[in-house]
Amino acid sequence: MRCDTAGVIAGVRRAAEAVAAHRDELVDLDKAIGDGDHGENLKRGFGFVVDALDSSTFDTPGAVLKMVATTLISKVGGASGPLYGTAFLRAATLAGEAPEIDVVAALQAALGGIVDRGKAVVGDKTIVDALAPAVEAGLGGATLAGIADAADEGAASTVALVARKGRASYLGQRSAGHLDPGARSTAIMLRAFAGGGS
Amino acid sequence: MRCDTAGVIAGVRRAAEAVAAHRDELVDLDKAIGDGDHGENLKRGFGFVVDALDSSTFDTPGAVLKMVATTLISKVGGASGPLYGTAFLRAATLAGEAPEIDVVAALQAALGGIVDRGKAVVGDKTIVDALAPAVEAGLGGATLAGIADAADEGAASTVALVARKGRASYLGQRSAGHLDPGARSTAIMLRAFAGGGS
Amino acid sequence: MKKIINRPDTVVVDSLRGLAAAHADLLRVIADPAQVLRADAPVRGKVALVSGGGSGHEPLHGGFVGPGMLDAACPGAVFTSPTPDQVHAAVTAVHGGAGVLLLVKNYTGDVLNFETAAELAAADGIDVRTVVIDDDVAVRDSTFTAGRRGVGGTVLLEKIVGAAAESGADLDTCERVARAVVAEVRSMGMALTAPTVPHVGSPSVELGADEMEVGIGIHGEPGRARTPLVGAEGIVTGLLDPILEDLPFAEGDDVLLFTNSMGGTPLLELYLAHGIAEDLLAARGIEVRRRLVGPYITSLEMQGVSLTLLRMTDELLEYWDAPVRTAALRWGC
Amino acid sequence: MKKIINRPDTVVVDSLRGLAAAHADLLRVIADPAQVLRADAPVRGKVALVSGGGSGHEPLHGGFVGPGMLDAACPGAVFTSPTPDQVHAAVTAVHGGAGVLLLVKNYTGDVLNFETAAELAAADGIDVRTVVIDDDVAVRDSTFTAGRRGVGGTVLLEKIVGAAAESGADLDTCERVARAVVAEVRSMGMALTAPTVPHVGSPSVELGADEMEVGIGIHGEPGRARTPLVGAEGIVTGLLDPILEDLPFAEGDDVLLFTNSMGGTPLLELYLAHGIAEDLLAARGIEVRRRLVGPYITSLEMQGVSLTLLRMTDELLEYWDAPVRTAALRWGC
Ligand SMILES: Nc1ncnc2c1ncn2[C@@H]1O[C@H](COP(=O)(O)OP(=O)(O)O)[C@@H](O)[C@H]1O
Ligand SMILES: Nc1ncnc2c1ncn2[C@@H]1O[C@H](COP(=O)(O)OP(=O)(O)O)[C@@H](O)[C@H]1O
Ligand SMILES: [Mg+2]
Ligand SMILES: [Mg+2]
Ligand SMILES: [Mg+2]
Ligand SMILES: [Mg+2]
Repeated sequence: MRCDTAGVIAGVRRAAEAVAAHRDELVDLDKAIGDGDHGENLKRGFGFVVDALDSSTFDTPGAVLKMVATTLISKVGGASGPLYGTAFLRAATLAGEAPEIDVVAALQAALGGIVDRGKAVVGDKTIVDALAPAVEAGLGGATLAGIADAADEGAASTVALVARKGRASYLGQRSAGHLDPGARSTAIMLRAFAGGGS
Repeated sequence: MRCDTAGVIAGVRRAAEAVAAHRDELVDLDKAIGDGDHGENLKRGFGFVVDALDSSTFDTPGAVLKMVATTLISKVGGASGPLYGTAFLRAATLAGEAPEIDVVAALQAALGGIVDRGKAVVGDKTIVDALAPAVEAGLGGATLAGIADAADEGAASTVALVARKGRASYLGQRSAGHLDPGARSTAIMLRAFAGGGS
Repeated sequence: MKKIINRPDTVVVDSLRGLAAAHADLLRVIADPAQVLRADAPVRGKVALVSGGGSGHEPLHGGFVGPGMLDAACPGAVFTSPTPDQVHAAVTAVHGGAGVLLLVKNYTGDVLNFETAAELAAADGIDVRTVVIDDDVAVRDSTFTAGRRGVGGTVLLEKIVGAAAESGADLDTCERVARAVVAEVRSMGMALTAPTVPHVGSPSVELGADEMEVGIGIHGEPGRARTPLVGAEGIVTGLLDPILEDLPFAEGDDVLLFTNSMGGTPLLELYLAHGIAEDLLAARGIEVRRRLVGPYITSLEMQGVSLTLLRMTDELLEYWDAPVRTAALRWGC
Repeated sequence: MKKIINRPDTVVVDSLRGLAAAHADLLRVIADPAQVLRADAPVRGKVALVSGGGSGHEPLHGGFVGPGMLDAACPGAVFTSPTPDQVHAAVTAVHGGAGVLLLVKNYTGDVLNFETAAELAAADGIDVRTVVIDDDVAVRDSTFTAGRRGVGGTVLLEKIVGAAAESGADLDTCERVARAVVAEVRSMGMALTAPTVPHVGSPSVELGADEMEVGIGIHGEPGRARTPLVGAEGIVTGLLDPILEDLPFAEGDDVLLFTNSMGGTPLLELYLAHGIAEDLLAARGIEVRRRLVGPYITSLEMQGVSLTLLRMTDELLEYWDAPVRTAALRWGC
């Protein structure tokens, strides 16, 4: 599955819209087991991404992804800012100057970045729980929609988990029974990137 | 109408009980147009008065009244502490060493003390609105119950008034429509002194 | 009622024990009748400053006891003026032979109780003067009321007169400086929420979710008006305009701007309000020479803010800058 | 939501403007990317201390910028760690040639963002070290969590390392002193109410009328347990016991006791809690050599209290007593 510059831009715009549309949901999820800023931080960060897309031109998927990476790193803050930023940065590095990216390879690189930074494994109730199965599905030949389905399922699986990374880990057993906000935002972005609703 | 030492002690004890029983009502009245402490302050002060009655003996009405005066002055605080304290002090001074007091004259002296200290006139929505008509009724020959009735009516008349003295005066027009806590506590004490319910 | 207390009726004395433990170098506490005394009082030959009032306004007044400020503070029950025996005992304890100045906030209860204490102290042969502070412009018709309340200006009064006394000024001078401050200081406050007095157990007023009380006093007592909640610009303008009109303050005036939290308002919001006030004053050509920002005269956990403006002369500036060492205000040492 | 603000998304920068106006002698503010810098930075030849974190904990960290404490503070959005560009810019601005020490509270977001900034600064050739503070004993199973949170100990850390840097200590020494503080400091907090983040608009957790949250963090994040509200004795004991057991603190230890308000708790209650803590320590034969009482690391308007205990050595005592001049802590000058 390959994607050109226009495709990446369109996908990022849809992700930005989806994040904005789900701001309150993400805030509520983060209020339950975190500090309630996840939706706001991501919305703010993607707002700056959209501003940059509106005001500049980008020649390659790598340029778009790099802009997204540096914008998220510098504007989101919190745990998810450097994590998502690193994810996009690894994808950008992989993309290089090429006119198209391999979507699954990019997702795999993104996952690698998140794991390097955050040291989380599957089952820790984090972004990784949504992104890892999505990558696996992609490697197994799934469509974009199939990848988004896998992320949704992965996110849903976090409800039962006890958090062992991030702010939610302070809750211990009390973190169980709640959807992880980061896993959810990953699923929302992948669904939006795939072009569907959420 | 004359009253001996035992009568004064019994009357003061009834007043103390009545103040304690009406603590919450007085607090609520003071919350509406003041700072909500009138019932608590009076209850505390009369608590010390009862302690003194329990632990010491008093030979004259004047001695009892002087003890009440100094106790209220030193333990009640707020506007009503020095006002009621001065009231009892003037009554005590009038009583001197005599074995009995003239109740109406004592009330008149008390009123004089409150006016000297607080400079309020009838219609200012204060203690004076209850005590002045009570004194007037007494001078006109009313019984203790009749004096208490007059104080009740005087207190009731404060509902319509705009406060011009004390904390409630800060409310301006908004003080109208509320019973004045100090007028009410005067009526309660006079009713209790008279020996009836309230 | 949610409070970190043992029992409502021991709150003040329990709190004073902690104050004493925290600041043994500055002050000592007498439990009964309650007084907070400067550790080295009486200071021989120095005019002694005594203030006090209901508790619940901390750090006022106990947090201002120490070199360069108060010699004694008399804490009453929460929101209740102290009693004459407290004030009389404090005056006696800190009198250093040069007379005593009582700084009293203008509330009927405070005035009456300090008045009684002053009579008692005068009977002991102590030269006692009283200055009543009444800086709250929210109270409009002072002739039809108990007069304006003493609010934020009290903090500035205690600091400035404290510096005068510390510098060796005599009682006449201290009294004159105090009256100068009272003449030149104006305040107004507002609240978003109401405080809960421990022995009352429920909030003093009911403020709706979208309401605020403008011109509120420091006891949660209602103010000029209950209005819909507006943004910070509107809030600050609504406090500053009446203050400016009242003295009035004019272009070219030098002022001290004191932005005070009523207790529950976070510093994040307080500094935000302060910034707006600075801008508004700059736009009017009024020069802010000194500023104080923080929770210094509070109303328990009430959320809200008050502004105080003091017109400064060189003399007041010098006293303001002089060293002060208390639990709540400290500089120069 | 009841707040004195203009708009939720400009709260931090609006507040920083007020901070700058109030304390121009101590600090200057850069709006974008947001930084609070010591007025005379960079101080040539001095190790520069940089801290930061989400806003809403004021006076932390901006109120601690000045001689004897921080060179720079990087305020993030409310309860959100600052971004690497802020920290990188601050490091660059205050670096005085003797290296930079980053003091970071242990939260995943803070650690990751400061880590990225440190990499950027190192790439510029600046010697940057990082010390992470994680003093919250409420977090028990640190291996199964993101580790203990940085809370009250942060204030003491910034004061003490600030004094070391001001005294001319080199980067190695500053780092060693910082690690010594981190090793010897423990904290725990509780709350009666939850804070409301401006851009969220409703309280972060729902606490019932008779409930309290014990072991709460400084973001209103839930703690060890939600329990029925108890009296002050029970509250203080419930915080102090886990702290004492943890290090552990023992009879004969010299300590600094820091009784901190989470923001909305009045000083009246705070001193009351402090007095209880002093008694409990005295009963255990632990000597309180220094104390700090006040709202120094807060969680917006959250009502609650935290206790911090630092075991003192002569070296730490000397640094604690050294002059400091910041908006929120000042003595000796
Ligand atoms: N170490 C980690 N690895 C991967 N994801 C993490 C890690 N720590 C936290 N997260 C994710 O970050 C999310 C929270 O993001 P956000 O609310 O922006 O950060 P903060 O907790 O700093 O407020 C969590 O829901 C979780 O999915
Ligand atoms: N100048 C005055 N003269 C007579 N009574 C007064 C005066 N000022 C106040 N009062 C009375 O005091 C009452 C309030 O007493 P209290 O609540 O104890 O005092 P505070 O207002 O100091 O809290 C008022 O209801 C009023 O009746
Ligand atoms: Mg969060
Ligand atoms: Mg009252
Ligand atoms: Mg009162
Ligand atoms: Mg956060």
